[in-house]
Amino acid sequence: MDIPSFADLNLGVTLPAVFLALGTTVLLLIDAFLPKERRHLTAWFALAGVLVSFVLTLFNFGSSETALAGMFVADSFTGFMNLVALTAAAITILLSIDYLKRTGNARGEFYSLLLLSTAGAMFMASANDLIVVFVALELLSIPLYIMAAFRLNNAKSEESGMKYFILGAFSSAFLVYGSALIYGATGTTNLQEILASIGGIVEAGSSAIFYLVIGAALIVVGLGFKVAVVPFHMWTPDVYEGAPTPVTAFMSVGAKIGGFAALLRVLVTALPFLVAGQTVEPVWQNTIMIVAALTLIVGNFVAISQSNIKRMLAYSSIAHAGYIMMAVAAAANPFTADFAARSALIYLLAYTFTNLGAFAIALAIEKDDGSGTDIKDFVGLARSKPVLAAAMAVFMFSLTGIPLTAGFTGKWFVFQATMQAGLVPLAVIGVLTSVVSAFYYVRIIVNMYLSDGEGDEAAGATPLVNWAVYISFAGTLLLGVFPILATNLTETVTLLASVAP
Amino acid sequence: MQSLALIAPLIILLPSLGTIINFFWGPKLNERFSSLIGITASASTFVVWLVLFSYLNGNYYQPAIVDLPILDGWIRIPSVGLEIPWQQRIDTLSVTMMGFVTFVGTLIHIYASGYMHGDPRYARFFAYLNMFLAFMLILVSGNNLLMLFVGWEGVGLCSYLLVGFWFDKKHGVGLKNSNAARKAFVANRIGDFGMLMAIFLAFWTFGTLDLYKPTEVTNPHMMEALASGGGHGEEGAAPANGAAEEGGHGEEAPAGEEGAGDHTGSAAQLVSLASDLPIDQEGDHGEAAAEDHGESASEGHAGPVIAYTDNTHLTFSQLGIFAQAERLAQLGEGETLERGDGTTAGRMINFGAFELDIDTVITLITLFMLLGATGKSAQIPLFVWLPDAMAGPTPVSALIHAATMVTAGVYMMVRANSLFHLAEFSSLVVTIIGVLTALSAGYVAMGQFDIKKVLAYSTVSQLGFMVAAVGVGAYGAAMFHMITHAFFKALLFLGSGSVIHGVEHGHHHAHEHKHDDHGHDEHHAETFDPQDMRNMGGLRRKMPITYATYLIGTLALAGLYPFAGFWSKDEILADSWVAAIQDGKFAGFVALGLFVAAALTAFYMWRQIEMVFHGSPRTEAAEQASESVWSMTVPLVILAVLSLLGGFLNIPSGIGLFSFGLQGVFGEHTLSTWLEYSVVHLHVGAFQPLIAIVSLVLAVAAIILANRIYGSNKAINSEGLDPLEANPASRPIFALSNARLYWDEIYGRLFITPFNRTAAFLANVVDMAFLHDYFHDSVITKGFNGIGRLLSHPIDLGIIDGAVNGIGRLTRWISGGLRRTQAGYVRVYAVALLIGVVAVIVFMLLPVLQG
Amino acid sequence: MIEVYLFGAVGVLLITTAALMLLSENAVHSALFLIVNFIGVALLFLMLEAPFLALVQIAVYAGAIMVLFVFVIMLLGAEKARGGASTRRFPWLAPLAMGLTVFFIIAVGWAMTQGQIDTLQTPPGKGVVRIIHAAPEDAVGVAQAPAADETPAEGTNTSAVPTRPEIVLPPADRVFVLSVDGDVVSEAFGFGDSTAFMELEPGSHTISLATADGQDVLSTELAVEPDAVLNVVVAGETALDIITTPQTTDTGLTIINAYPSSSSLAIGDLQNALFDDSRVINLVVAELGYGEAAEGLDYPPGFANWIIFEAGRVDAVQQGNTTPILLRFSSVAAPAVGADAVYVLSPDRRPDGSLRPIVTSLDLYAATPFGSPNALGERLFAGYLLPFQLVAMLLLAAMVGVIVITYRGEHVPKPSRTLRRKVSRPLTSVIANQTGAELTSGAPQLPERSETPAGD
Amino acid sequence: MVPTEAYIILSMVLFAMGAMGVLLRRNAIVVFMSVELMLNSANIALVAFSRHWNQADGHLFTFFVITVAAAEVAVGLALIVAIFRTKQSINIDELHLMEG
Repeated sequence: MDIPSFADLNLGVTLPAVFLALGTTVLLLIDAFLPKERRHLTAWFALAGVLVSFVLTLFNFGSSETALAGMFVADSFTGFMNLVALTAAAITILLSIDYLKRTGNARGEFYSLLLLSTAGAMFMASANDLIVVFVALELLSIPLYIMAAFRLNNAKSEESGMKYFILGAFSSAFLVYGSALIYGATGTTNLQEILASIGGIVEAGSSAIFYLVIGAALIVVGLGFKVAVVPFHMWTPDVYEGAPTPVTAFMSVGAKIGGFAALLRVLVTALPFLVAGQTVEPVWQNTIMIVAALTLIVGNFVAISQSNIKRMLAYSSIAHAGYIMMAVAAAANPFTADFAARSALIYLLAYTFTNLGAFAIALAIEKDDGSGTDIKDFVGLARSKPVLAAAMAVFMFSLTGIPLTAGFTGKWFVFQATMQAGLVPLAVIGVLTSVVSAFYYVRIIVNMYLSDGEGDEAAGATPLVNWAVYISFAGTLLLGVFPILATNLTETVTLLASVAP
Repeated sequence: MQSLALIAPLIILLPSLGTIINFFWGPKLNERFSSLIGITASASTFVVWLVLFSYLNGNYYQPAIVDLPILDGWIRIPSVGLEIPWQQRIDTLSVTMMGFVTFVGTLIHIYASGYMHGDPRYARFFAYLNMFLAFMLILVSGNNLLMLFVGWEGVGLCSYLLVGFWFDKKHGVGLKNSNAARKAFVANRIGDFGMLMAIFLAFWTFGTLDLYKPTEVTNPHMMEALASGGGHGEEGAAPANGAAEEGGHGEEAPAGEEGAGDHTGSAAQLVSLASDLPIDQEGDHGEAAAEDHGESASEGHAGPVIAYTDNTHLTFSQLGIFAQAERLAQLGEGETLERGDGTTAGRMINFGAFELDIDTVITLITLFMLLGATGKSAQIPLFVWLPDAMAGPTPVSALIHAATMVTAGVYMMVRANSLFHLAEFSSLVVTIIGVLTALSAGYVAMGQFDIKKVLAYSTVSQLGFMVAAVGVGAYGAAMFHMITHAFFKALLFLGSGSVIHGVEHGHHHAHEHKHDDHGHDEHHAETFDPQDMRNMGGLRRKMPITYATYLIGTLALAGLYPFAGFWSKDEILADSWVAAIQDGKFAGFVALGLFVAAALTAFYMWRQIEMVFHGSPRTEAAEQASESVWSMTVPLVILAVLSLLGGFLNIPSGIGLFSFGLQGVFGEHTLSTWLEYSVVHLHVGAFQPLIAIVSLVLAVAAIILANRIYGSNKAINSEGLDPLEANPASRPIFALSNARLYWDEIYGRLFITPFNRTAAFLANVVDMAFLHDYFHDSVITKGFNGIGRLLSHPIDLGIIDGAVNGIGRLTRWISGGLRRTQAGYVRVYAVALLIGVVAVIVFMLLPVLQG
Repeated sequence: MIEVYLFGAVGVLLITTAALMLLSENAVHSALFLIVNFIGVALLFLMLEAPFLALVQIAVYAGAIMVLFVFVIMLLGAEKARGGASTRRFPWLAPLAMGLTVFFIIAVGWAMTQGQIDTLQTPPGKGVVRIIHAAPEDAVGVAQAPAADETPAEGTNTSAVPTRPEIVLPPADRVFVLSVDGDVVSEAFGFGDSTAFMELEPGSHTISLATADGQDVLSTELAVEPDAVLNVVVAGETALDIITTPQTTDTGLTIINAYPSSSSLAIGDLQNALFDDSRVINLVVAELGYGEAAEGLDYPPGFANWIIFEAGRVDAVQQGNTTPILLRFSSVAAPAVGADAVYVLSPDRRPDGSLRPIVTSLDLYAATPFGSPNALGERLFAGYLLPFQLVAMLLLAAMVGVIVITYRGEHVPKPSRTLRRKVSRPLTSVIANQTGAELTSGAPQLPERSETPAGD
Repeated sequence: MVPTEAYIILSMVLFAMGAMGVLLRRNAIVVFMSVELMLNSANIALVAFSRHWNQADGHLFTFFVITVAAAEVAVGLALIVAIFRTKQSINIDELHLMEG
């Protein structure tokens, strides 16, 4: 085999992710060599890195190329996911700076870990090979495990890191085994080549289909754990509650970006024709549908009885994973696959802005010792911090899916895709559960606006946090009022290879 | 002339601007300035409306569709054919709605500037009111279902914010207010579910959400009339010569004729009228059409020339949802239609797993729309929120919960008249729901003591009239009643606000408190309810203007000749009669139940007059009450005039002496003819003397009866009881009414108990199979105890706040059960994960095994 | 058969040790059983022709990871799980877990046995072809005049080459552009070069050589059978020609005869007898016809001292007759066992115009042996660059993480089960606050402790 | 020659045993060991498939799995050490500060 030349690697299109990953090493060095009183600059370097990567992504946007021996795809899907992931990272950095300082955890390694995790999500979005999916997933997860346990000497934080880690390692073992089985059935780990050989297997009625199906099931398990869908969701509330709030915020978005990107890539690009017997749609469609329905129901219902805002948002994030899962189910239909993928992307973007905004406000009213995350703590916020309260209300409306907010845009597209794919019952469940979700989101608004009580002074609402809120707020409204901004970006997204069985 | 319509976006923009100013800078402004901004924004929408109105009159009532210039498409994904532009539809129906929304809205803004004086969140209030206007105008002017839905949700949101506006009132009142707000929100969300489903179904079926496409002819029938007659209506009654209802109409007619003369033979001109994408571009399309159809567009014709009088030249996919539905419904078995993009459409609509006939689909869509309308327009079964919503400030009750927002459901159904026309079954359901609502709400209104609650139930009842009218196909009558109702119900609400204000004032006065903080300070109000009619009486002399206007409103609502209510209610009854007798529709017979509702209306309204204004004051507060400030009384007077005259908008034909010859001034069927340009299946009925007399007699009899019972200072007896309540014979009737038909409690029994049982079952199953040891105690023991308690006190626990909160509680209960699986132990989570693994594998293998 | 027994034995060992690991109460015992288990896995790897991975398995898993485990166990003194009855919380969990896993094994195992693995065949395999340039410059360059004569004859001589342009090439241009089916494979394909094995679909392919300015030198059709492995040698006495030889194994020394002569050639090894006349010849290849290849030769590494002579004349050569000897070839570095090398015998023109064979030894990228470190290394740095780098980042993250997690701040709190809140005020003021007594007056004031922890 | 299925079934049994270990053992370190066992069994499958297809991709996958496992172990053991310092216990059943 030839050692590929530098030009063959086509590194140009990998720049956004590669820059971020390499920048991390530099960042570690910067942090190590900065004088102690200048250490706070690390965060700004990290932010600069994110912005550079963002710009690089924009420059590369719309290309459609592979790189690094076919293991890396740079297309609109990747580009959009990168933008979402980088936005999440940037907002998280804004949230972290003051939070870490006031809780006594300000250490520069945090930002390196955050960037590594972001890079992991970006690599997952551009993975074109099961091996890359696995390794990038670990690159996404391991920093998250560490960041979850980031609080010094805090039993809750350590516990949440530990729980996340044990279950995460457990589930990634399933992912590896699933990949192994798919490799066994097709003899390759490259997604396109898997697709190419599936045609033959299905056509010949070969019983290798068993390997494929079980492999696909295990991959769904492994990735389903990352994006927290029922029944792989149990870790979410505990981990979200225990982890430092900025980490929770990032986790709720970053892990979903990576997980759903990989899920869509693997299921839609590699396994769209995994059919058997009389079925027309791929065999994973039914499973994904059931998972989506369960996720919607459990997430939305259990969220109602939560009294801690972080736990409530954890269940809400489970529920939103369910909505994106609806899009994945819709992507099983080759005719709606691309539209479904686009709707998932738009949903993710909408969810990113809204959820980070909500977490930003939860973080603002959190006390230095980690208390103050109860829903009761929102009482009277409209009087003490009217701007924050108004923003929170918009975020809650957006999570509920009220029109002219990003949440509605996302829901609209996802429901549309689901209906177009003919999954009417699933769409009905989606709409009904979003009605249910009004119960717990509105409760926050009621607490803020309509309840007697002294408002929290929101000690955490430093200028940086406020900026994070403003950015999320602007994103939420912009995407709600001008959905065309997002639809234009996703216009060229296509996951379905042109190979048919 | 066409470019006039281009200012349509302003009608949304201006109140939005007002909202932004008042929301962000309001707290820094003083009251006068805040209210000035609010009123200006609102009044300017009315000015915009005048322009739009004159535009329609100058263009032969041809609809215009206006794109927002800065928004290049709204939601657009060409690759999947998803195209939902932000377009406003300016046609007679939407302009009618805009008309009374902006007009009543402006009056109420003025009124509120006095009413809300002294409130700490004065500016916020105006911001919300303006925001409401903006959303309401989006709702009525949107040219697609999604815009309609945006407005729909938006007005719901504003309603929520405004109902809970006084959330910080002390002594638990604030809590009640916020609960009412939440109830309204959640009930509306249930209705919204229906709307969303209807929208999705419509999109699935028709591939578009546009009501009518820009190139489309709305009402072929009227277009033909225009093309041939050259007048403004087929009746030739020359409404153009009539005096203007709101002004502008009269001077419009000559302009129209002049225009017609100028453009004789110019088909391009008129095609572009019907099809202007942005209106001012009458470029290629119009000219091409002129060439193609120049010959057929008769030369030298005197009247205006219409190139297309129907939609036959358009392919299927160039039509909006309504025309598409009609074409599909006309198809025979197995026939197909060219869509225009190479595909075909047939009667059977494919839903993935199954197929449905187009009739079934339309029925489903209309039923879902009905569900949406029951939420927004407060019909059975979702009406429970509206009476509670009276917790909001009175201007809100008048504007949102009487005149405008609650009519959105009716508007939407009238807009979708093509669909309801095709769906006989749905129409029947609509009628039944409307009549039942009208009857039960009218009955309940009889037994209330809260002045605003009476009006609230009356609103529900009148909305029932309108819904029933839609059901029997009397779309014009529904719209007519909506307009007159907006006038007199707004009048009544504002009047009641004036009364409350006066009584409260009197209360302050009586207790010798300082006068200047008369706002909404509740510090001595715990024992005194200024809204309770038992605390009033004899206000006639204290508040003469309020009394006079209130009386006019009452007579109009009761349907006495010649007040506005008489004409509109009569038209609904007459149309039902025609539907029943001439067309033999079952729905028509059902609608005859409205006679009873009409009698009830007269009864409870007169009861209110007697309790509030007649007799002698029963409390000190009533004794000391005084007339309100001018900013509150002026709107009352204006609305009173309209309540008196509004009925002449739509004088029926064949009326004879009844009209005083006013049809010479107003014309006959002015409103119906005008609406006919956009409401395809509008029914223009003739006068039914018998119906008019019967209803009039019923109303008068009811008033006399009420006067007998409550008149001459007997309204409330010495024990504070209603005469009906005091009389043992009528006590059960009154008690049932006073208890609001036990509606909330029935909800409780119907939904909450079974749901609780299910929840308990689920919890047990989950428990036994999954976490037996861990939460044996907490679920089995406590759970059964809890269920036992729930069952033994069904009303006590979940239902105090009515069904909606009850369902909320239930969901919370289920949620609590599910939540217990979250034990906090890693190994349990891992087991759940493994169960998931096995389940996923089995599910994925199943199809392989079956194959 | 022995392999099956071995597999059985290792399988039993693996399952037993895994079970014992699960059942041992003592964590150290568990760790030791797991080490044995890992060594068993390494044995399996050996059986599966993955020697390198077997070593990695032992070194990394048994060596590094498990040592880390044991170290942590001993460090924490946590060899036995703590807690008695209170932690035996889920008696139902064991049967449920057991049931689930058994179900898992049965369901998946059943499904897998449904799928005969032998049915998992690749679609008709691609042929693998490498192209070798073994035409010395001299051999082609001088041939201008005779080439004109031989043109008609050539059509019959090598049917694979229908027409061949007669081109006189200056020596510098004997570096060609090689393309297969129009796709350029090498821009500078010179004497002694060879391509990597290329996968080609079964069927006919066009191989062409052209000069840098685009002039076609040679264009020929090549038929590729499914799963065939071919050496395509570009050689030629007067003009370029193509010789294809199949290859079945891919290790060891391959010798290809591209020397056009009527007789076959033989190769003998004189061993160390450079100048010795005794001529004890070990035959390396007894007979090799034109266009044939001898492959998989197991030749001892070191010094090679070969003679190439006409086949069948060993005796004559041994007796000192030098006539049959066409070439003496000495090389210090003969190929090592197991490594891949190709020697091509190609025609070279002596100054007098006569031909002699020369040996071109090619520096080849052959298909490396399955499972060898070479094979893995090559792929790792070529095709798997991305995951390789990602793993590097991952290890970096883990390293940073270990530092972050085990960092305790500047003070070590007393171990306790409950959360403690830091007291940020001096004790005196706390007491003063609680008792209302004015303790601070007169008492020496403690310095306020800095709130900022280290590390930022 | 032992058929590939035999290796796969052996690996699956080991995988299931590893999963059982995660579910049943309370000692966090042993839980990690069980996860390692699961990853190893996946390795067996990968190498077996690799031989079946006669190509190195499976080997490389194995290589990456081993490396990732090493990284995971490092982080996991660090977490154990940290938790042990706080709680004096590595029993994962004692990790339930948060629930519901």
